[in-house]
Amino acid sequence: MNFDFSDDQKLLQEQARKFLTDKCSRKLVRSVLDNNKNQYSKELWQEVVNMGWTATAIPEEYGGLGLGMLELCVIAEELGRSLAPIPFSSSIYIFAEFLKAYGSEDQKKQYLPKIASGELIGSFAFPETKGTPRTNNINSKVENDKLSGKKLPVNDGQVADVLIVAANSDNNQNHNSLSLYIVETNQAGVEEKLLDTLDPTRPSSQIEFSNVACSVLGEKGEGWSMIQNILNRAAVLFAFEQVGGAQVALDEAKKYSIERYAFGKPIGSFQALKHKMADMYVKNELAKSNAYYGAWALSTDSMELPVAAAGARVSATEAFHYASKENIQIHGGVGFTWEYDCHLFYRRSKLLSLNLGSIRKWKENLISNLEKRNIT
Amino acid sequence: MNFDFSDDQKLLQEQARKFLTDKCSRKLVRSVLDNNKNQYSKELWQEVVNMGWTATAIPEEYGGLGLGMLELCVIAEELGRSLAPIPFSSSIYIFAEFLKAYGSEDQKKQYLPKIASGELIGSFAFPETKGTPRTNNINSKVENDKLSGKKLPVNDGQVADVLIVAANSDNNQNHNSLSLYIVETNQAGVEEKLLDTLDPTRPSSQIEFSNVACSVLGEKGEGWSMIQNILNRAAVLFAFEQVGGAQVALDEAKKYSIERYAFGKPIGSFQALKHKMADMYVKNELAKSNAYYGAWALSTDSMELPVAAAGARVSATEAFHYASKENIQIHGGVGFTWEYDCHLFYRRSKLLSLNLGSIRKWKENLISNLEKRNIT
Amino acid sequence: MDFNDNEKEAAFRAEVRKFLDKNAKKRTNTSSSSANAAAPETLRGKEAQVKALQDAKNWQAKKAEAGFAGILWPKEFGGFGGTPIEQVIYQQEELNYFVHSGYFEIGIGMLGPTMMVWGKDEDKIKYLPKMLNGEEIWCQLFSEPSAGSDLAGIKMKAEKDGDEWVLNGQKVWTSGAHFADYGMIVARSDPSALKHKGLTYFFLDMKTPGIEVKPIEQISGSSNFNEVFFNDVRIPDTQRLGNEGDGWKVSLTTLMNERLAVGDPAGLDFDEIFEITRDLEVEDGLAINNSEVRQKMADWYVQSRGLKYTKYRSITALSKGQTPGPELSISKLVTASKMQDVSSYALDLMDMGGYVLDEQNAILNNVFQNGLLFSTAMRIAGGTDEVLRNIIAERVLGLPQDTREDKIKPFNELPSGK
Amino acid sequence: MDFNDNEKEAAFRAEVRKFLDKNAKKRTNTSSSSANAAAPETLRGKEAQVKALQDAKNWQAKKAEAGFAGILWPKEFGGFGGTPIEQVIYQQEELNYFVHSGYFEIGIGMLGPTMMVWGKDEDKIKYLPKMLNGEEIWCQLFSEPSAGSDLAGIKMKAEKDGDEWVLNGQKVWTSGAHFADYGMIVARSDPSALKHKGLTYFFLDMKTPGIEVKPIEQISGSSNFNEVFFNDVRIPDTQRLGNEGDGWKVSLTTLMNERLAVGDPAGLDFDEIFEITRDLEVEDGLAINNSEVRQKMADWYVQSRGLKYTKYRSITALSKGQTPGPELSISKLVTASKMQDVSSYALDLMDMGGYVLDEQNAILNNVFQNGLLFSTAMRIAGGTDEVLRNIIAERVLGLPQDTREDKIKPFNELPSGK
Repeated sequence: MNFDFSDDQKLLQEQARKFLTDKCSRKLVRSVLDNNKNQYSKELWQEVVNMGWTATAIPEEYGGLGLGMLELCVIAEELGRSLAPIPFSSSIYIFAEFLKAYGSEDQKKQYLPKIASGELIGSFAFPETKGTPRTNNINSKVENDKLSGKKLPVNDGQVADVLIVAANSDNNQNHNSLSLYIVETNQAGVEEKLLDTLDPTRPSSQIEFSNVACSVLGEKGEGWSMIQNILNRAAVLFAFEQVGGAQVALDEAKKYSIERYAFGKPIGSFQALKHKMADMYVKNELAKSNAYYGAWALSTDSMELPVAAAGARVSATEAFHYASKENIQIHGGVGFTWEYDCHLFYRRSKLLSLNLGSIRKWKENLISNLEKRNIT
Repeated sequence: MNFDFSDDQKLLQEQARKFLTDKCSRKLVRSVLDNNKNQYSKELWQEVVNMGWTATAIPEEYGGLGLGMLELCVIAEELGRSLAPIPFSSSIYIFAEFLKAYGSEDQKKQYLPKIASGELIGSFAFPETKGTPRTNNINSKVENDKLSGKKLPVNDGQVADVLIVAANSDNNQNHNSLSLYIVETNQAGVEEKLLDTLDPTRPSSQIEFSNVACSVLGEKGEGWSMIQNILNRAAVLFAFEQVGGAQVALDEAKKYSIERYAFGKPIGSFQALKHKMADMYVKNELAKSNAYYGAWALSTDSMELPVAAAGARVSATEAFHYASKENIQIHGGVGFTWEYDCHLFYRRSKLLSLNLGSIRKWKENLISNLEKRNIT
Repeated sequence: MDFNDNEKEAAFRAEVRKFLDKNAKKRTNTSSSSANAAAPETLRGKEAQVKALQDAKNWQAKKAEAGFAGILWPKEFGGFGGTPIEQVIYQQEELNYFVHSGYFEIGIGMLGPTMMVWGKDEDKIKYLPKMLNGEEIWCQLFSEPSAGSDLAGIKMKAEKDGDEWVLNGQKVWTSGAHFADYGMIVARSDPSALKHKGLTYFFLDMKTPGIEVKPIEQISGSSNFNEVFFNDVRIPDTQRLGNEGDGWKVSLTTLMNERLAVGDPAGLDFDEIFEITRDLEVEDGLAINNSEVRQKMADWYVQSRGLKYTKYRSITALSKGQTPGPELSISKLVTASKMQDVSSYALDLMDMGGYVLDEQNAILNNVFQNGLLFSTAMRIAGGTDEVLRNIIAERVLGLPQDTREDKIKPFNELPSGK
Repeated sequence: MDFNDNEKEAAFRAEVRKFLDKNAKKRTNTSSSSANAAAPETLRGKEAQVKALQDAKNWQAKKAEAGFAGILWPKEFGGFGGTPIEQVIYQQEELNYFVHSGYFEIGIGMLGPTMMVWGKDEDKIKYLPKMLNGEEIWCQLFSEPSAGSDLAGIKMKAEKDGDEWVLNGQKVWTSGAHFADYGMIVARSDPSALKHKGLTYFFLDMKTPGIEVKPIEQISGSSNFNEVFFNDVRIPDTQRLGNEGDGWKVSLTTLMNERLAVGDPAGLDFDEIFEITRDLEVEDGLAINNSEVRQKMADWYVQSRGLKYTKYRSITALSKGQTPGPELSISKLVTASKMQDVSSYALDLMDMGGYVLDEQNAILNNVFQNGLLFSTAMRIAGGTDEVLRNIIAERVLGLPQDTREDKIKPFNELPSGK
């Protein structure tokens, strides 16, 4: 039994933590929070690119480092801890994974090296309305090889150079034939509008397409299953970000509760808060363990991935939600002020929990995949 | 605003509490618990009959006292507090209400006076299998005016002289034509078998019918809606029993936590237990308020009854479940011994919560009735 | 068991309605107003705030003229000399109109009664009428950075200098300090005394030199509260209420009146979430047809209505001249977490788009997105969840207090941390 | 990241399997066995109990002969001299066979090691071999009516009388006292000392006159625990372990070994409830097709597997020679409440018939009905939910202990209540 990261991976973690403590201060996070016209921290992005993180899991033949998904998990946890305000998840966990899995040789050559080098930022444009994306509420479509439609929210849409867009394909208006298209945003007919959201440190946009050029990704009509697969892969990485965030939320609650006194003693000595933090700890440990299992399934391309990813996602979403909201509660009055950092975690928690689809949807995924597994 | 019982009703409550403190000791409850061949406490039943409680809400013309449903609510709360091991709910909340609502003049005359005087005990035989009773799993049927089928569990079935039985009617095998029949148990072809259950202080039986005489109650084919209506009415009364039980569970937890010391102080001074009891209190108060609303709807025959009854039922079920399980927890080691009384409440809580259908089903009832109300 | 007023109450209600109909504009839709309540006032912009305050003052003056400004105040101070149930009836009715009395609640509800008990006659005559008619607004300067849940942990220094007191320190969470004309304040006059014994209570003019008010920015974007800094603020000893060292006792008069001053917790509830389940699609169709959604809705319905009927029970008690029950202590405790849970769940139903705040696209005017943020404050301000559970456990259930070393040692020997 | 043994572990596992295959009968279906685990042993009837004990003793003798009885014990006492990971591997493998080692766990896991540290050489030689081979069973006499969560609150009197000690008082929650040959006991030798300072530790023969064992009937119908009464029980001073007044220190040796002695919490879990959702009908058809049921299943799956993978992480730590993490403290905390919730929910799915215990009709051998009762004990025995949360908060997270007056006052001056 070696259900742990390797020594090399642990070294990477240590370096990453040190690096981000240094380069991704709360001041830097707040520079995006307070002015989300900044959209993301360009300095940090450049530093992260310089560290090679964007190249981590991209094969060497496409300009990457050719490391495994476990290394990416390690980085994800640290990015989650530091609340990094950069479009890493959109470009690396999602866009690059779509390309790696379904891109043609030409598409891979065209995009992956620039994604790895940070020259290009990618993202994914999927939902069009509030509510769960379903076959009947995706109306974007491709006619005569031109895409039209309106997507929102597109996380990191305002900084994305290239997008994967889910749309109805041209040869079939049947809604079961969702297809994926690669679309460059630097062309006429693409209009972006920055949205107000709950987490301005990771902004999102509305993007409208009017007859724009696009190239199909993978098989036409296979969009749903490709999306499901990539969301499963991304879910494990998101889970590590969530686990990272949840751990820091607990750490900060703990620290504050030891330093803060009321009724002549540290508030951390009151059972109500102690037990709350014990509950945070339990949820965090379970989430971490479920995330590890997801990492194993992801890194070994196991058949277990759909179940493992959903389990990791559900557990991590719950842990981060609980830790970030109760961290505010433990801070008391200062907890809900703009000045203290508690809300940064609370905002990020909700963003991450919705970004790949809500916890309800992932619970549903988990059970349907368990049913499938039981049948086979 | 006078959202409270009247002074007369409060006097009744006071008398009932005093009476049951006196007549329904824990020792008496345990005499049925420890030997459920006793089936119920005949002494207590006789005392309760002598007090006129069985006659409370039965019209004077049928030998009752002709008081209102609010008086019955008051009595129900006290029976719940004292864990009375008698078939009061089956005979009065359910059987008598069926007769009052749907009985023919002859049927009322035949049964209600004897129910009021306690001579006869009635009950209701509905489910036939584990899982929610549905149109497709009620197989009892009446052919040529004779009933055949197997029912379980029938609460108080072993002591019931007369039953309302849900069965498919003879003129129509269509499962949507469920009908209700009155069946006397003192006839050949009725076989009862006492079941082991979680709450031996309120025993249940399996009852098998083989071609037995029966008389139809109300309209043939209208069984489902009659059942729904009577279950709604009974739900309010059950809610009062549950609220009563929940309050005593909290009282006993409180008492123990003040008397019991650990680490040099009463365990009731530890925040973890204090907050647990505060939560019990909150649930109990909400349940009580919802039960009051149910009582109002019941006593005024309001259109609100289906919503009010479901709300009362859901709230009371939750409160009693929580109070009875955490009462054990607060008692620590002695809490899960046979010797202490905590388990009596825990058992009764689960019995009452399942007896009229699970909380899931009542939540579903609540929402469908809210939807209906919104449409009209 | 009925929901009707008794005769005296019905007459009073009719009188109130007559006054309101004549002088204020009636709301048409109460549900949307409750949804908007979660969007805090200060989001409305500076100019609108100034106008709202002036409107409120005009309204308050009218109320005072008609005798409705202080239902519970004795007639000698311009009050109605009424009963708690009449207070409730007035509030119920006023809620149906587009008027706002929130600015005056702390003054009329808590500080006025404190002045009545502890003030000198000339001060009562000087201050109470203007407090009542809205001409002068009062704020309550109690909480401090180190005195939140532990309210007696006040550090604000009050040092006597001849006939004056010099105040130094900081207050925080002061509602309305930025528009208040006067304030009541508790400060520590003897740090070597026991915690609850070394306090003294004063009132003061908020324009006294040395007072600086700074709004606190909340995560919901609003600033309902202020920090108030005191630098050598000098006030005459005549503005002391109660004896030196009796500040805690005087504070209790203020706090005991809190119950009646605090209104309903604002905000979104069952009705709002139930509404959106009939529009939003989840994985298998309309949310309201999904059984998990339905079960959750039932939970919140039961909580929401349970609180409503608990309130009916309290009002009944008031109507009979009894002390109201536990309503207030459980109401905020349940409501705040419910709001947080409902908000979070609503966003989950909106799925990938749930975090968007854009006005054109968001549902019910962003009530759930705002609620997610606002509810965090609600679980803390005015007594944290934990404090409320303690209050229920100790005051309602009579469970023993924990050992309190801070009650037996001199204040300046207690460890105090951050 | 993989789930395989390293080379040394694989070799050990092969050796264990060989031994087990040769000497014991393999289980075929692990899922139903775990379901049965919730039905407590003592439900099986007297005769079956006697047979089970004898079977276990025979098995223990075989294990001792093969060297597997005490994996962690040093070779000099007949142990295997192994590592914690080898202990885990042995336990994992043994679980697949129809054998039972539970009777000896407390002795070999906790009391033996205490004897090794604190006992005299002649006693080690006399007692340890028979403890190991199952010939003599030991029990642990620590808890008392007034010393449960507060374990040091022991009142059992130990009074010195020449070369003997006289014990008077009561122990409780003593597993196996009714079949144990020997016991280890802590008693209060100096009530005027501080709580943790006035204790002394002994071992004794359970047949010593004056000892009376009474089984405790639990609500689940089983009697896993006993009350043990001591009336003028005289034991020689030679049976003292550690110095007079050092009883707490010696107890800590016993308790520190608890972690490794305690196995998996028995019981029903996700798999059992998932199984029945595919058979039971709820209001709209098969339970598994109902979305509320599905969401609940997901919650329990994630908890259940989260615990499993947490255990994998602990085993990994052991395998690397590190101290295992927090596994034990969170495992029982989560498992006990999960069992209670799963049981209660399963009965809800069975609806009106859920409370029936009849064997022919009930589902999965009444596992959920039993679980509803048994889980109440599980949340308390071996550390209540509250104690476990304290342990996590203080020992894992390093949060400050609450003020403990009972640590600074003489024991006989502490209030003690009921």
